[in-house]
Amino acid sequence: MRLTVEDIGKSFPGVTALDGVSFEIRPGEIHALMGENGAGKSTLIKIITGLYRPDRGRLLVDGVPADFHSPRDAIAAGISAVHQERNLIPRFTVGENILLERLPRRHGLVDYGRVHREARRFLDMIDPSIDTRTEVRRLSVAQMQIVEIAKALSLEAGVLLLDEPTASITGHEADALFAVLRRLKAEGKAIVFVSHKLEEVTAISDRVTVLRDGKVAAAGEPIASMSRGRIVSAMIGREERVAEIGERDLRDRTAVLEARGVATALGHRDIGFTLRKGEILGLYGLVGAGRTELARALIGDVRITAGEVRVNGRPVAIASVPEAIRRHRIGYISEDRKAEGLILAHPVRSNVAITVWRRIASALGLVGRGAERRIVEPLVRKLDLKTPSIEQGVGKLSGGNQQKVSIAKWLAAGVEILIIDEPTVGIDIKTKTAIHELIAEITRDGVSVLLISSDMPEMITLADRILVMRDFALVGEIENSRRYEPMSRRIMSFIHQGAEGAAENEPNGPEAAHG
Amino acid sequence: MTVADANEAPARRGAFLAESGNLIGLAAIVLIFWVVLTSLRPGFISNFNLFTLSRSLAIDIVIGFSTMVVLATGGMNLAIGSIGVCAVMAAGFLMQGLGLPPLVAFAAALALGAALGWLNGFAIVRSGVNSFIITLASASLYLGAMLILSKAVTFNELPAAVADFGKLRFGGFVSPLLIIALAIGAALIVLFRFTALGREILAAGANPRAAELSGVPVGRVVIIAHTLSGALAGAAGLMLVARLGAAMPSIGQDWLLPSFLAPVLGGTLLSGGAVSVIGTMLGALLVTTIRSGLLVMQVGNFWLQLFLGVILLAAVMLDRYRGKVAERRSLGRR
Amino acid sequence: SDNKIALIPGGPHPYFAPWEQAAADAQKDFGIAAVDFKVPSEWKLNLQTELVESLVTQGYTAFGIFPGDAVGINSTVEELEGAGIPAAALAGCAQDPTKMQFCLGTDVYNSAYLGTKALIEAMGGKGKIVHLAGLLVDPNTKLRMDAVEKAVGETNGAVSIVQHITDTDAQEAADQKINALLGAQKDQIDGLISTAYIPSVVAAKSLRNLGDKRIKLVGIDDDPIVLDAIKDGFAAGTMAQNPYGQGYVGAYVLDLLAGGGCTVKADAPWIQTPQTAHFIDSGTLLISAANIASYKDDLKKITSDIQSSFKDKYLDCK
Amino acid sequence: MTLGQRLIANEWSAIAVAIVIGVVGLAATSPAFLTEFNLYVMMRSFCVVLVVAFAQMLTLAVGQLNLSIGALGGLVAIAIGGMMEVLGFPIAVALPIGLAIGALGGLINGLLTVRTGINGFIITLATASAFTGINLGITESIPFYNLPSAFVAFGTARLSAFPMLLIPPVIVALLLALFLARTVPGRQLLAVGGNPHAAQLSGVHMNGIVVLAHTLSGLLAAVGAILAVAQLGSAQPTIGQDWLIMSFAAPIIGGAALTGGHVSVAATALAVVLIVLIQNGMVLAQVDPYWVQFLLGALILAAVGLNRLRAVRAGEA
Ligand SMILES: Nc1ncnc2c1ncn2[C@@H]1O[C@H](COP(=O)(O)OP(=O)(O)OP(=O)(O)O)[C@@H](O)[C@H]1O
Ligand SMILES: Nc1ncnc2c1ncn2[C@@H]1O[C@H](COP(=O)(O)OP(=O)(O)OP(=O)(O)O)[C@@H](O)[C@H]1O
Ligand SMILES: O[C@@H]1[C@@H](O)[C@@H](O)CO[C@H]1O
Ligand SMILES: [Mg+2]
Ligand SMILES: [Mg+2]
Repeated sequence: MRLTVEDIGKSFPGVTALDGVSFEIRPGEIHALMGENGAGKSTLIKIITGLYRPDRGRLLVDGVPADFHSPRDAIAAGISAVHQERNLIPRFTVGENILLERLPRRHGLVDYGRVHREARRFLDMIDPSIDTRTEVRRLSVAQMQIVEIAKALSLEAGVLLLDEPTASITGHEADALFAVLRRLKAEGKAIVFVSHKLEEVTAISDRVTVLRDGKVAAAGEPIASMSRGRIVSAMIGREERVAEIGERDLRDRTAVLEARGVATALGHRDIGFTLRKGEILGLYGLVGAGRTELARALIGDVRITAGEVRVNGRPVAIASVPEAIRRHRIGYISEDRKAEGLILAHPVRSNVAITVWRRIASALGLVGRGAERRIVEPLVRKLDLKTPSIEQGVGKLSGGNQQKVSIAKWLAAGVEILIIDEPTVGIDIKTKTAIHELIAEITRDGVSVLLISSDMPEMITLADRILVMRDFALVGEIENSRRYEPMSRRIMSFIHQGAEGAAENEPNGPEAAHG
Repeated sequence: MTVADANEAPARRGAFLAESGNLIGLAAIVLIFWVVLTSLRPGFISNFNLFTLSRSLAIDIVIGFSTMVVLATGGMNLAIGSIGVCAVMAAGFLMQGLGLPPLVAFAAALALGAALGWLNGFAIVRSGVNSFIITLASASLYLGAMLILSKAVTFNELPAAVADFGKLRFGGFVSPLLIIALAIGAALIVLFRFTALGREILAAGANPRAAELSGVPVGRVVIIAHTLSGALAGAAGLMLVARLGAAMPSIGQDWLLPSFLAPVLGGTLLSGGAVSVIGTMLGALLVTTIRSGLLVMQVGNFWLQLFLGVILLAAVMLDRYRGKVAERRSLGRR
Repeated sequence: SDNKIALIPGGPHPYFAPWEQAAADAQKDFGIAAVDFKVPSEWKLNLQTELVESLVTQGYTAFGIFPGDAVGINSTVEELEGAGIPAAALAGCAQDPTKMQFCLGTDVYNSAYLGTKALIEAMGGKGKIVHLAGLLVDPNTKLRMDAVEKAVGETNGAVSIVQHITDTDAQEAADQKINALLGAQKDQIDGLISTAYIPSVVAAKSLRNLGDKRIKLVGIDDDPIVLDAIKDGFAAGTMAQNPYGQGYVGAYVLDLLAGGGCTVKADAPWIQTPQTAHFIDSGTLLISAANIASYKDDLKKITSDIQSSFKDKYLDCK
Repeated sequence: MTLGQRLIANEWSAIAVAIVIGVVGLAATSPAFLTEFNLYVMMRSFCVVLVVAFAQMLTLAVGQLNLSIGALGGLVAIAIGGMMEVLGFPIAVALPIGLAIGALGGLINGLLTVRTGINGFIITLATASAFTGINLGITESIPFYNLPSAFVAFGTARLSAFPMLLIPPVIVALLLALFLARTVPGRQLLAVGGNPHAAQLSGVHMNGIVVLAHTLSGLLAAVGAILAVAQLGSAQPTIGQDWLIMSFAAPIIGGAALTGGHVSVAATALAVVLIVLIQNGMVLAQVDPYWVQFLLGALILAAVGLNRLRAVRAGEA
């Protein structure tokens, strides 16, 4: 099957996700789709699978125009997909999830024997150890991802679209997946593969298309002709320019936040670190390492079961987020801007001033618009926030400007410690640099930042020191030299060796690494 | 471009127009009804009818407010009728049974309403169970407790001042109850527009996670909203006591529909985070007008329910449509 | 006259069905511009008062009202009086102090008392009884409970009341409560006194289903099912009321009052009841196997007696 | 898992235990409890409530609420009453039309919900008012009394303690269990409730399924109405007026999630048994009827509290 996408355009309120994208997948090829976060990869896949309707452009299947109104139509046309988000029914069994929309039946009733037999067949291609009779909600994240892949395979479709299928599975399972993909390719299937992992992409794909800001930056180039540097510059549009932090020595600064032997209700063990005044302390790890959960524990949102946390030298027991903010001046910027960071329907003014309402309220509890404006407007100027007015609904701003709003509210709140989780996900490269510079600047003003990021260059650009987390434990702590190659190698070695490896490297455990 | 004063004015005007567009539309519908009804039945604007209308309107407005403040948090309160009647019976008992003066009894009854609302909020926040279920259960619980304690006996020997108050008229047809309802409305406008608490309620309703992570004590705010809802339900009940001159156990059992009609017609979102106080008042006015209008027109009072249902449907669908058009237009501008 | 009179029951209820005919007859017989039977869509106070208010707006000049809520109706009646519109309580009374001109109805206390007496007699003077009562908010219910207790009290312990079961004057509730009662306690019960319309019908049906003639039943009102039960021995009797007469005479008197020509006398031979000092009995009698064929004529006679003497006895007319 | 743990993990185990305790307690303290007629009365009052609970359960399954079940039930009740009494339709014609009216009402709810995207709560609040309005407008609140005797007789027929009226609800329960567990639309219905987005991405016709759930809910409301009319022997316009709380109480006590995707026919049925048992126990104990209201509320709270505790124990929350 050959799938052609012609001049597709798609906008969401405030964002142009795709802008004139043309793209072709041929039978018997694996076609990599690359691009930064927010480049439009997932949007393109959702259009091909009938989940979104394009604003313009068209779709051709084997040269014939196709008009999909829903995923049903795409499935019927022989297109199947693994989407980036998890899409399983928690209380259904693995088998049922795999065959959900076409459960086999006998005498009109679902034939569960066949459900499990058939599901088994596809699951076996990747991981025979998963029981098809288990309810999905009992699986690990990686297992769920495998079920998603098996589900897509089970359609035996002519076109298979995989949106970051390897993000949360292990190398072993990824290898099994690649073997299957190669076989399907040999059978003449057309496969689209989205991944941020350059090594994977070069290893498995035949051609690569790069999207940048919703436009095609490299169109179906043979993989052999693309060097790593060419792919990266296609993705970001130029040589990487990074924010300059400059050398700084913060070793004799006072400690503002310390953890000693902290364990949490979610399974963190023996977490220990020190954040100093004005420092950016990086917290690196693969997705699912437990960093976000640690941040939540630090702000009183997850229960700490053992150990001690100190703020400005005094032991604290933070029971709630408001307490973290008001009493201890700790703020947290969520990795999930839309769900947890912002109130999309409310204006910029409210989103920024929310942290200070109580402070600026008069004795009667009244908050004046003028008072809000006096706080919000200077911040908007300082952060170069692009918005028609502070009355604009935040949902209508671009991702980068939304992120600036989340930062602005903490500047307004006057926090001393800011935990920033994945600050630049879905943010374009230019804004990304701006946000990096902003983070650096606030630390110069004396704010201390705990920076969670899965973006290695970002981490190496920004952090003064880097903690490495794996499986809910810290496995390493490194002084950042801000030199990319050696730093990334050291970080990855901590991640791959895990706690044991790290212990061998640093006989006295993570704490001793820095000393 | 960054914030520039030149840009701010039109944008703010835009937001204002969107909100007032709904209100003006609602007011226009009400006006049309009044013109038509008055020309067909001149008695519609007789002092007698205006007075009785202003009294029912007052009560419908406060019932609507009671639901509105919980809708603001994205929750519901199905127990307002039960809370209302508990406050009513408490006031009756305090005045007739214990001989307390009306003001004291009313204050205590309001406090009881607030306490029952607080209990709802507390149960919701503590258990993490949906407010629909909690208040469904507590509605039955409160009503049951009231019936058990009161044996459903009406208190009908209240101090004359109570009924006299209900009968007062200003300017020939304005009930003081309406003035109270408007005063409550003004207080709620101040709450939601100008106080930290009100803003926090809306933030918690629009996105509880984000609000929590921004330092809003969401649990406490939700509890406060329910407490306020309980107090307003109590207030609505007490207004009925003044109107009827008696405290009876049958009050409140048909509040569910009007309590949702007024705020929803007025543009309050069910999903939380946005309220319109004036909209709720206009919504209540529309409902009261239609109800009285249909009766006066002898459309047959048995068909009234049908019309109310259809009007609610039409109104929410219209609102939906308006929202879509507005969205499309704002996209087009880009 | 050019009066417009409305007869308004507490809500939809079969008891009031004869009011419709009574209204039509009164309009014709007394030459009134309009006598209309207007039913609130549900048995709820606010629906009743809203209906009354809208009828005022439509120019009605007098109201005959069954106070579904004996106290709650008074504020509306007071407003009617303020607007110069007379109202009378029909079938049941409003609680004094009230601006109702008078109350024409069954002497429910007496009726329930006599009914219970008849039941006790049918039971042979001893045993246990259950009282099935109407809506608690119905002004008559409390009186009936007191009356039942009085009759039982007079047996000096030979008869006892197991329970008053209230709020049985709606079909579903009656069905559920009465069957549950019979299921759980039929062997401990010797008699049922019903003082509301629907439980009388349901009890008669249930006893017939059970085939039980041991438990004696005295009901109220003359629904065909109850009358059949009397004929077949499943019920000992039922207390007749006079809804037609209430509507007919009520409309007649309201017409006189609304014209402004007449006012009610302060010193007429009103009956004093626990609810009001201005009561007139519309007729109370027990229907049993003996008079089942003739009771209708008795009621007609009572009606015409009340009507013909009303003006002289109770009104001052110019 | 040990047997004990498995029992704790099971939604209906707590209800079953409560029922056993209740039955044993009542039987021991009240000789009337196990009499044939009392059992008959209990089973008979079980019928309508069960079907009504199922009607709500189906909308809960897709994560929606249906506030119009009672109103629709009332409308169907007077419709079949009117058809049989006024129009003289035979039972075999009137009942199917009644069922069709119920399904149509549900269909309207469903279509309005998916077409407008407005919360089902508001839609069904509005249609409830409309359905009640039609009911009152047609009947002026006057019941239809003269129903075919065969139909009325069915409402009271019994084989010793077993009421014939129980046959349709039992059939409905079995069909519903089969439908949800073993048919494709049934599974899809739960899938949509469990994760609408996922179901849609899998090619499940989401809107169609939501409409289906509402339609079936309306159909079951009609079944409830027919049973209620047979039970009462007359078609009362007030039928359905007090179904609301029962309709939610039983499925929720039976562990249904308000967010959708999880309901249980067996647990809901057991919850109805428990409710009926409590009501009967209160009659036996001659408890003030006002306690019914109170206890029902308390029961719901206890059930959700317990469920919550169980979920926390099982690490699901
Ligand atoms: N439903 C939506 N509503 C509004 N904006 C959206 C929506 N979906 C995507 N976007 C926006 O469209 C742009 C493209 O997003 P898309 O998810 O396609 O990126 P992506 O290339 O898949 O990124 P990633 O690598 O992070 O998955 C982003 O700016 C995103 O915020
Ligand atoms: N107790 C737990 N049991 C199972 N899974 C858990 C538990 N706690 C968290 N998780 C899952 O493990 C993952 C790790 O959580 P967390 O978000 O903290 O990781 P992270 O290092 O911040 O990675 P990410 O980049 O995904 O945010 C999440 O997907 C979360 O759903
Ligand atoms: O018999 C009573 C009447 O007296 C009236 O109360 C209406 O309801 C009936 O049951
Ligand atoms: Mg993506
Ligand atoms: Mg994270």
